Amino acid sequence: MGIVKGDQMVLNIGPQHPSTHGVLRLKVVTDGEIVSDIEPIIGYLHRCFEKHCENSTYEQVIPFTDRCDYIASMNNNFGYVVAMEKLMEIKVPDRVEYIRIIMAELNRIASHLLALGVYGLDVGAFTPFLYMFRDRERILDIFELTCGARLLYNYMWVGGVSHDLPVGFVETVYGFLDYFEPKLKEYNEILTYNKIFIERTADVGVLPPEVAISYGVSGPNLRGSGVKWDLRKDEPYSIYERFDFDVPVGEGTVGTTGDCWDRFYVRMLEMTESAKILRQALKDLPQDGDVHQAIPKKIRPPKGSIYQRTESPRGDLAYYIISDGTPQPYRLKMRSPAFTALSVLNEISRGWMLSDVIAILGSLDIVLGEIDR
Amino acid sequence: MTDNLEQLIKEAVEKALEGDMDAVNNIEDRVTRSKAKAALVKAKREAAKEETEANPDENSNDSSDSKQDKTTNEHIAELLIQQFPGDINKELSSQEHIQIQSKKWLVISTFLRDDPSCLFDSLQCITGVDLGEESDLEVRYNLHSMTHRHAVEIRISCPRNKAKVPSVESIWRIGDWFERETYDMYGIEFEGHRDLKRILLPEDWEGWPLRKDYEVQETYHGIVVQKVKEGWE
Amino acid sequence: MSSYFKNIWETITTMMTGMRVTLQHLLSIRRDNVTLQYPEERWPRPERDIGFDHSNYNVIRSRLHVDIDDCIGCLKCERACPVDCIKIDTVKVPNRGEDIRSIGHTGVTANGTKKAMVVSRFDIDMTECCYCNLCTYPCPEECIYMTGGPNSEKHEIDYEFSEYDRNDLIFRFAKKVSDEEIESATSVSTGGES
Amino acid sequence: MIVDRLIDWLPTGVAWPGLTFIVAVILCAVPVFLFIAVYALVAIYGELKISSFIQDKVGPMGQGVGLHAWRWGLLQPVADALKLILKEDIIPSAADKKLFILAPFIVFIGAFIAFSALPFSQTIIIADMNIGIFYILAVSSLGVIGIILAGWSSNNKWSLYGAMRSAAQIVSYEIPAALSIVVVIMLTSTMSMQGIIQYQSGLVWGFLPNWLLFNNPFTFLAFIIFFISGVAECNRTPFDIPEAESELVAGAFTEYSGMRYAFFFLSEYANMFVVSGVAAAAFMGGWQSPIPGMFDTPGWGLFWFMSKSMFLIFMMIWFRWTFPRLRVDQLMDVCWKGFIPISLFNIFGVGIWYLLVG
Repeated sequence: MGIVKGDQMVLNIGPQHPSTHGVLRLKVVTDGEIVSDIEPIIGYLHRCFEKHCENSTYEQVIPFTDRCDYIASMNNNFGYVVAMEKLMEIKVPDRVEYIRIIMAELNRIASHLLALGVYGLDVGAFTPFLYMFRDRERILDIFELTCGARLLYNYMWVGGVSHDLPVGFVETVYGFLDYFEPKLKEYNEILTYNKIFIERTADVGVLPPEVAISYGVSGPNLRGSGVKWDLRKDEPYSIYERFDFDVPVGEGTVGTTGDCWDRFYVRMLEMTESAKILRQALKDLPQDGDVHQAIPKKIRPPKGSIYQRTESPRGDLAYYIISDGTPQPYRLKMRSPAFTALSVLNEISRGWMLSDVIAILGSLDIVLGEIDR
Repeated sequence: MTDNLEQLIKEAVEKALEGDMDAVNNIEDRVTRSKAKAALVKAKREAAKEETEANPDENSNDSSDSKQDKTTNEHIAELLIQQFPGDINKELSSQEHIQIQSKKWLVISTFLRDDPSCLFDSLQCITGVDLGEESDLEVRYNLHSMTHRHAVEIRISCPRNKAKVPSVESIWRIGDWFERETYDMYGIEFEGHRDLKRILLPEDWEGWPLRKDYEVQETYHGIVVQKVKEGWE
Repeated sequence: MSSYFKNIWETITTMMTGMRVTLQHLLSIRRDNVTLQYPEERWPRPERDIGFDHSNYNVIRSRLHVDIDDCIGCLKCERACPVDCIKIDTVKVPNRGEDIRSIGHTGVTANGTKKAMVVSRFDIDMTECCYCNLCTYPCPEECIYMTGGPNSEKHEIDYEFSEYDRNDLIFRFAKKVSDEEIESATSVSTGGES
Repeated sequence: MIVDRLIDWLPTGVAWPGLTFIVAVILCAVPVFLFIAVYALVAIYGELKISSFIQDKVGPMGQGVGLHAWRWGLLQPVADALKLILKEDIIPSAADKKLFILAPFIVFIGAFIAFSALPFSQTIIIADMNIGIFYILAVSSLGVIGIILAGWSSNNKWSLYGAMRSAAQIVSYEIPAALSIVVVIMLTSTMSMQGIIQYQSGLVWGFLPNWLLFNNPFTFLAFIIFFISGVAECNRTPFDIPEAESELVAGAFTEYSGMRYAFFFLSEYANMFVVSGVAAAAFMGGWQSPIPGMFDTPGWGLFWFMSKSMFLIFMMIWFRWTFPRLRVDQLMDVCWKGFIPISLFNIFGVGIWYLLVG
């Protein structure tokens, strides 16, 4: 490609564009349809998360973490509270741990559903997007039932969760799983195995494992490149070591390992694994126990710092918290997985066409709220 | 009567400070109880003040049950000391992190990535820290090895007015954006970075927002930055 | 050559599969329909009790409400708010726990706490509220809470809180009173008694 | 046909022999325009409803009084059309104003004049030309000029991309479409639309209506290729790359708004009808009844033609809401490496079939 070099044209994709997944601007240098350079320009959604945190108490940080990755708020809460509990050496009751796992995995499914659906939209298929939103809605209903919020939960607190599970929760989730698992087949039929979809995604935007690691790409994007690395399995936090699940990796089924289709399909398989974890967690969920028991009266961690990594749906979400003994964090840094994923875009989409850039960007599953913080 | 009450309050506050809130809550008289609570708050505030005043600079907490393999950490510290004597600050390093001088950071990072016993192939995070308005700035690198599955934290401090650290963008590609972010927030210059400019903030922003002595600019492009909400006061 | 025909075959079969799925949905719309005809039908709000001791209200976070008669002006909610959308001013009353009728001040809360303050201002800016619920937990009198749900019989506010003017979304719960008003009110009331 | 009759019926002006012709043409054009407008409303409503049903929702369901409401949202497309008409007409200051204004009309004219050769029934056809099908193929590619003009005059990079893609696409897909029509012309040995339809009367294989679609395997293939190329010519998914919303925002039409945008919209739907109409006439027997010998009055003829066309339009809508979009080079691949070789082979095959079977 690119044998004939014509005049190059600079094209601004965004900040307002249907498929930049938020307020992102891509400065694309194109030669006809072929892209020769991309510079992502971010920061349109910068909300001073870290500065805010330095000026609010540890409890008040939790609503802010919600708003970073607003697609998977539970997982963001989870990462933060795990880090805080480690810093404060709090042992949380078993019931709380199980509730958190259930919520995190439900939110992982919801987040992947959105990622996959929107990816379908990026390559032009409208209907799978609505099917997946329909099922995501059911998960949001479960969250609403539990904590009253549908998107920004502020559900997990340091030492516990804000509300105990409602009556009939377990049956609701079982009902959802029974409904959801057959639907995966339908998604595959309508989108994953569709020849046009495979043509659009296979062999496109191949991300080799070494490049992925060097760029700090993590989560499903890294696994799509064939690296079997999942923090839930490899550095288990919370009680993930109690569950039996697989870590799906991309195998290059229809193209090269690490292409867009692999990243897409890894997410599809991960939903099955999350469902598996959910079933185990629901089975073992302790029947009683106060979810507020371990919540400290005053959150004032000892001096020190902690770097805690957790596996959010987008990958390796880490919090670096420095405490100076006051009720406010001295410094709080969030290592967001989408940030690193976006930085690899230039590397893997050079030489592809304009339409492929959209497909590659979609397959990286970025959330601008988390990139810009 | 008043002496008695004061005595009661004092006792209750002491008990409460030890964690027994019932002592305060069980006081029958409402006025006395509120007085006791007020005294308790005062006592707590003073305690906190003392704590913070005593040691504004924070150190790492050694007691945490961190999952990091401490022996690995120490092992790498030893290795680095062997390899680069004089560039590792032994006094400031602890079991959890290694404090190094900024001069040879590029060489050390190459070593950390390539040495068969280290193989830190992924840079997890770069965190800038302001150690206080009078103190230095610090850059913290969290490294992780996919092969050996161990992690290490490297800290490099640099003076506030001449903050310069060698760039590791060529070692770990993600260093590019992380360094730009740290530059954006702290004004730490990473020498050798190809394209060091602001990433999250607009390019014409003034000041380094996450430094502790940062002051918000009063106007930005003619827009007055409001300190108090309109119609609120 | 064989891959050429295999390609065509795969294209046809997978596309037919996709079309079968959509046709199934097209034909079974009566069963699968998920649309809610909004103004006519409403989503049933999940009904449940929340944790702690707040036994009578729901988890749904729709809008903050304050039972101002129960508020003792302790400012805990104001401090808990991460976005500073609550603003409270208080004025000390001369006699604790005493009703001041002329300014509509009730002396004792529903929990039996005697109030030491007149809440002269209790503003919540719902345009800024982030619905985190953090203000409702520290309240000692349980007088600030999120509404929507079973309590809608008690409070006829529901989850459609749209307003035409942005300023209407600043909820002012307390009646504005000044020090002098309280002073004059109390002196009048005591004068009346004596 | 209608034009001829009108010319006969109108009093012939001695001084202005051309005047009668012009009056007759205008008299024909008005009902065609009205037909397109009404059909477009129906098609948009159908598209809304079918897409909604496919996606498990109910689509427009306004109830009560008001234009956009009525029952089952029946007036939704009317309200949409009114909204588009009443909207502000924005012409970007950097645009080439004359071309910008001209473009939507060219696109619409391309679709509009093709209607004059569409055989709605035995008697309803504006002009039964002896080169009818050739004429339709020729004029329906006029639209591409309008799209290029629109893209160029908008002075917008997205529009330019869309226009260039569209030009490449429409020009390419003309070829397989025309080659498939060659198959029809070979068998029927006429280019007149009515002639082609009349050829398809009677039975084939003993029980099927003698539609070219069922005539032999090669014609069946030709039908598929013609129809899919037609979908591509209408710029509909999976071939909607000129206006690929997730890549090019709205392609060539990015800068258009209000009435001008409505014209593009209208011509898209009109084009759909032309493609479906030609496919129905050339391959599905046009106004011929599916049961030969029954229901073959002109009234029924109109019904059969419309229902066949509408079925094909339904197929297009069904495609659109099922498939992802192809990439621009893959689109060309499908055309040049897929459809054109197969159509060429098809012509050959039909020739042999004709020779052997008769």
